[in-house]
Amino acid sequence: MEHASIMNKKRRVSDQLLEALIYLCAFLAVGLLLGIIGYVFWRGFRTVNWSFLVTEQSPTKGIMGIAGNIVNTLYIVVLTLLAATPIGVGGAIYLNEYAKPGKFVSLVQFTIETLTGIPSIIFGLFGNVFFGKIFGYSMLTGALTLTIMVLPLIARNTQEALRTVPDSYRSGALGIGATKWYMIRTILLPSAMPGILTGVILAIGRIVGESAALLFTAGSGYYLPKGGMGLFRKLFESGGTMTIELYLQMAKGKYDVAFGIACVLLALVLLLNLLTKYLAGRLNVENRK
Amino acid sequence: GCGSNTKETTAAPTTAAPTTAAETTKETAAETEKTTEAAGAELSGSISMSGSTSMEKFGNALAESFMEKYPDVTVTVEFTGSSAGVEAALSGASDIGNSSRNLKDEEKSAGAVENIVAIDGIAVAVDPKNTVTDLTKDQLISIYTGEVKNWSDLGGENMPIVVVGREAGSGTRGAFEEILGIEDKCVYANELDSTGAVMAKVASTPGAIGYISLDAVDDSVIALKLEGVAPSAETIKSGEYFLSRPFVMATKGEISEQNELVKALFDYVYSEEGQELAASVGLITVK
Amino acid sequence: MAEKQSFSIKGNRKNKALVEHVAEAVFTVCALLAVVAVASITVYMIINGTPALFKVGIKEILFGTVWQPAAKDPSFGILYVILTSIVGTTAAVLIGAPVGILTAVFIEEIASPRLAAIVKPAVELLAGIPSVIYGLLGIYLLNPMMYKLEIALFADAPDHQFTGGANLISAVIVLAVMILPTVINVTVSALHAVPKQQKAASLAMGATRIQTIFKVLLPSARSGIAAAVVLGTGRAIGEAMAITLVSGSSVNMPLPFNSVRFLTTAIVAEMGYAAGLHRQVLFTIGLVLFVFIMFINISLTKILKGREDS
Amino acid sequence: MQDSKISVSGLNLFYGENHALKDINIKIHENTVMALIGPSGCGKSTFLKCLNRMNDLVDGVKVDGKVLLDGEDIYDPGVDTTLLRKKVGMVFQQPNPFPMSIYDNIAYGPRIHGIKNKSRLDEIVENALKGAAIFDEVKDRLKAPALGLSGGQQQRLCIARALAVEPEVLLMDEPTSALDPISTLKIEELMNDLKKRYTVVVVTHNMQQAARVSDETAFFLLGELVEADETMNIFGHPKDKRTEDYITGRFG
Amino acid sequence: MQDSKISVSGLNLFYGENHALKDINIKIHENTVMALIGPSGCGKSTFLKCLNRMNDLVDGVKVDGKVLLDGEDIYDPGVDTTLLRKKVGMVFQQPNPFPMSIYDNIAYGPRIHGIKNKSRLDEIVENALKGAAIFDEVKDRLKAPALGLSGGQQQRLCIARALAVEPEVLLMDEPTSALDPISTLKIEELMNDLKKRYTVVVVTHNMQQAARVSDETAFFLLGELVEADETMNIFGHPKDKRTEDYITGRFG
Ligand SMILES: Nc1ncnc2c1ncn2[C@@H]1O[C@H](COP(=O)(O)OP(=O)(O)OP(=O)(O)O)[C@@H](O)[C@H]1O
Ligand SMILES: Nc1ncnc2c1ncn2[C@@H]1O[C@H](COP(=O)(O)OP(=O)(O)OP(=O)(O)O)[C@@H](O)[C@H]1O
Ligand SMILES: [Mg+2]
Ligand SMILES: [Mg+2]
Ligand SMILES: O=P([O-])([O-])[O-]
Repeated sequence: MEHASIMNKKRRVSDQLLEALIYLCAFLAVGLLLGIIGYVFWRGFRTVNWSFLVTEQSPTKGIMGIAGNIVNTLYIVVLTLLAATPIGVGGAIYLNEYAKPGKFVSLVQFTIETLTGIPSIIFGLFGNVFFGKIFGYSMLTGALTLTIMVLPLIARNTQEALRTVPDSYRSGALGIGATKWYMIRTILLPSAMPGILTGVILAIGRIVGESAALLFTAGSGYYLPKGGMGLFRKLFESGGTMTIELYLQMAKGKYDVAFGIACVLLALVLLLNLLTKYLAGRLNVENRK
Repeated sequence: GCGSNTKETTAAPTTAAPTTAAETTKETAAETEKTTEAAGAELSGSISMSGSTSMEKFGNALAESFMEKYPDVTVTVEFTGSSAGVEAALSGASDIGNSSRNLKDEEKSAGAVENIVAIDGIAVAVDPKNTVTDLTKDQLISIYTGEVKNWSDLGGENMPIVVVGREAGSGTRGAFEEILGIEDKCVYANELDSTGAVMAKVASTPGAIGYISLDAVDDSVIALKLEGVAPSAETIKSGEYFLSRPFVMATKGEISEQNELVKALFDYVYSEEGQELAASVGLITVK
Repeated sequence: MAEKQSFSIKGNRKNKALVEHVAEAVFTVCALLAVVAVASITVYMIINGTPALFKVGIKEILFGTVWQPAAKDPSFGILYVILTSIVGTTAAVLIGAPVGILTAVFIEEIASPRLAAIVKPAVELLAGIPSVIYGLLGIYLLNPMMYKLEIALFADAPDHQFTGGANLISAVIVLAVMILPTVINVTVSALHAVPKQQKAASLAMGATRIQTIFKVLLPSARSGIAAAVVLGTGRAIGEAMAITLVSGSSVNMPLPFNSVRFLTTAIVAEMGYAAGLHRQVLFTIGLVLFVFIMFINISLTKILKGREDS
Repeated sequence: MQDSKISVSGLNLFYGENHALKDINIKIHENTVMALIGPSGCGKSTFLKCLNRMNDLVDGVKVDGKVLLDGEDIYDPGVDTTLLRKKVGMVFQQPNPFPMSIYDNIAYGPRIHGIKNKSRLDEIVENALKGAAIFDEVKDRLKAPALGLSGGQQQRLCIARALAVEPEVLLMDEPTSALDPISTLKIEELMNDLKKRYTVVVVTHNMQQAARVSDETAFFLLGELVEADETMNIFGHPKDKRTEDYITGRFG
Repeated sequence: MQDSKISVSGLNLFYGENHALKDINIKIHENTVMALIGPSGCGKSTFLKCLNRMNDLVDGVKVDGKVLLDGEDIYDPGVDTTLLRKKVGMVFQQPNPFPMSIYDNIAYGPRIHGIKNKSRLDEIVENALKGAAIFDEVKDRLKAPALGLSGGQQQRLCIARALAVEPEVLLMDEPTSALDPISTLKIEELMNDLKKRYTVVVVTHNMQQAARVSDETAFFLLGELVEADETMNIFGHPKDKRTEDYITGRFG
């Protein structure tokens, strides 16, 4: 029997071309993306200093600071989550724990999927005419609009988290006479908490980065609220988040300021990202035990 | 060729309106001046304005100085374009709609009241390196209608013209096209939605031309002379510089029908202090 | 054993039942709210978007090419706007998807574990970057470069309208870069889900690593990759603020060096001031966008369902 | 023989179309251990779950017939299932402690039923852990997470958790099948102990276990109750041919 | 005895710190079936993968020693692993057809190695399917997806797929452990058939199977090759005490 030798190392041109292509694309994509981060930090770094972060903008005095925008960002995040978290978590609990499979459940599931895909400019258009008619350009208009937008994010993550809670916990609790709501409160929600928090953080990321849906609902004010009443009044006043201010400064060609804000935003996104990673880890460990 | 009549038609309201507005508000100003002085410090709440991006400088200055005077009041200003402002005032989304043009008849019949607070010029800006410094009205028209596409045809370098304009709802655009008689005939290469965006684009693009509020012009761009006249408060007042329009703070219903805060704001605008403020940002006062 | 006190199992169930019923009702309402939200958006879009179609005429709107909504004799043709969104999104996906997919291949199959452990989280991080930042870089870096290119290319074309670099290509590039993280992340998980034995089987037959990637791994992961591309498409077609300035925002034919307006940027540009019929037409634009998105969503659901089934 | 604690008559159960329990009639006596045996899928678990209405949680279940507990029909609309389940506790095949401390696991049930007093809870926890023969092993780490215990300890913890609500009947579905032989032995001893105070019903696949721990045995086949009698009789002189075949390993 | 097709000498393999194969010396003869047996974790799979360098794919593996295939050292830097693996085919424990049609599964290998001609491919596919004794069952649905076949058919498909590249050696890692008895029988018959043309090395956990199908058997324990000899000798008169203990079921 004639044996083929294995010592004849061949070079396949097509393989090498394709491999080169993969390297090229990876280099391009990763280089580009890392370049973006690097460039933004490098370009924005000099603008960011303590007074940039803690002073209020005053165009007449020529002072540029984003304190008002930072407060607005926090304000709208809190306001939106206050509305979206209970609704999102509640809806997920309904879907996972109460609903019997059927038309209604598939309808809710479908609408949640759909909400995920709707572009933010549509939310902006809708919020502008729907809530804006009543509340004008205000934090409230913005928060109500964003509530609808981030609802699916929280609902889906909660659903995922509830799914990972073993059924044996449920029957265990019910088997000793717990009512369903008691069981949900004491067993399910604590077990699903890291997942819920992950959803909440993703929602924060989305709110922080949002522009189209906010510019036409919450507007672009940059003042700090004045005192305790001011904080309440803020509800009905316009306020721009950092991302909105970034957009406006960039439109005006004030690139130094724009990159400065971009730099702060990137840092924030990085932080939120690390937080999600940490929580995801927690969720896994719980399951492994 | 139709430029000369438009000059008159726009000039008429700009001069007529302020007088009426000033008259009507004179009494209200006089009578509320006392009340505001008495109750002044106690005013609290918020006022929302939105509209003209040309009025950004004025609007911000007004808001800031008003808030300095009344520390417990917040004035927020959105810069969304003139038509958007009037629309917001009409729908109640804002207390005041800023407009950098006269109100249209439809807007007036829908209940908007035209309160002219200042007069502003429209500067035609080019990037600082452009060698052309002066255009005739006809040259300007031919640029914006797309007949002339290179600066060399206008005595400049061989450089393409990048025609930058504003979105359809802009007051600046409305006034500009109306004065030049080229409504709906312009061929824009960029339709940007704020004064700042136009200026930024012009500043960063060799060969670009754009129209912006005169008070917004800074040294990143050059404001062209038109028919040999440089834009300034004097030339606009005298009518030599033909591109000008009013700054309007439109309300739904008369000022007297507005809430205390809004009334106080208008009192302030029409007060000496307020008009000084307008002058300080490069506007022509109406009082 | 009679001394043991046995209690009845009937009794104070009313109170408890009340709490239970309230809880269930609250959760049901929460779920209903989600439905109401979507329903109201959908219904609102349709109610506000369809009248203009009939007032202006379906043909005049969808196939008209003149967009002069504020003119004395207004004209509401959005054909160029629709085409721009289609052409722009398609081009962005045609550029972004292959690069993204091959990058995912690199991360999952080619890169050493140590390199992959750096690159993968970096790309995940990038998915969270606000899209205006991409727009900022587009306007600050890309537009000036495009203008140089434009001047060089059209030096002898007297009829060309110069845009200063704010054109379709700039917008497409911004979109392509913006969807990269999405495409990469989803493709990486799709590749990761391919059973390891398939890779082993191919290699054991004497296939090279590259052959294995292109002949086995990518085909096996195709439904996941399709989902990645569809998600990227959805993101690209829905983006507004990042490209409104970069694209120049004039209504024109979607040619590479034309300044163009997308469905999204058309809404951004005129939402504030549109009233009456003009506003209704904006809702029509929104409706067209909505239809595109629904189409994309439904195909995504189909793809994901198909994957579950197989 | 004692009173019958539970008396089932004409019980039928359907999972949708599937007739899973067919006309079951049986009496379970107080303070005895009853074993349920039969091949996989014959309905043992289903029957067990009928006794504390855990089947209510399954969609599309239809139950028909009477289950009397101390003379009260547990399927009566007036029944409060939480009270029922307090009275009829359950232990599952897989140990399923909650992701909380050992103490909180045991105190979970009493707290549900309104006991808040700390020293009262401490007492209950201690008694329950003693009752499930695990107190000595965990008494020093009551605050430690329950998931850190071994499988056998977890199962006894679950039994303790069931005991803490002071049930009168204890249902156990293959409580030892996931455990090693030593843990199994401990739990079998425990059952013997428990029957002094509780009525125990236990499902098992292990014939020897049934013979060892139970006083009475019921043999199920294809949803039918073939035979229920004293354990000695079932394993000694079964009346039904099918029971004999099953016990001698001819099928199942 | 025939020539030795494969000759292994002084083979050591480390997974990082873990010394998984310890100084293995063995000869595998042409056109025979060699069975590898031994308790779980003893290194059977690892050894098998050394023979076609599939271990290259695992990170942190260090191989040391000589594996000669037809006199050529397969760990020589000049070796083209694709040629090596074409020559030394492999079948895995879990059937792993590609998610494509039956035809494309079989044609996959030939196409990789440059065969494009349609009629030539048809012929190869038919021969391979016949060689794996599955042709009759699938000949009418070659375009159907391979994942639609039963487990046993999938495994024979995988064997056919390996045969299609015309290997000289066939490595099989527990090829029947995931299969039902009837499919197992078919594959055992197939092995007997295959050895006429191929050298077969098969890992099995099933002692009876080793005895039935193999000519020679190698017994591994804790990474060491304890004994390799004709199958009759291994099962009849093992030389090593440990082999005897294992074969008689005393451990493993
Ligand atoms: N939730 C359910 N939905 C539908 N059918 C079910 C359900 N649970 C059990 N069944 C069916 O009811 C019958 C009896 O099941 P059951 O679990 O009671 O058997 P079993 O005797 O406990 O078996 P095993 O010994 O395997 O636990 C089976 O045919 C089973 O398929
Ligand atoms: N990829 C790997 N990385 C690290 N160690 C490994 C790897 N694969 C196997 N091992 C270790 O090498 C030793 C031999 O494993 P191998 O899989 O060869 O055993 P085996 O005899 O095939 O066992 P089985 O009968 O269970 O398949 C084991 O200790 C195993 O843990
Ligand atoms: Mg069972
Ligand atoms: Mg193995
Ligand atoms: O002042 P405008 O922004 O409307 O041009």
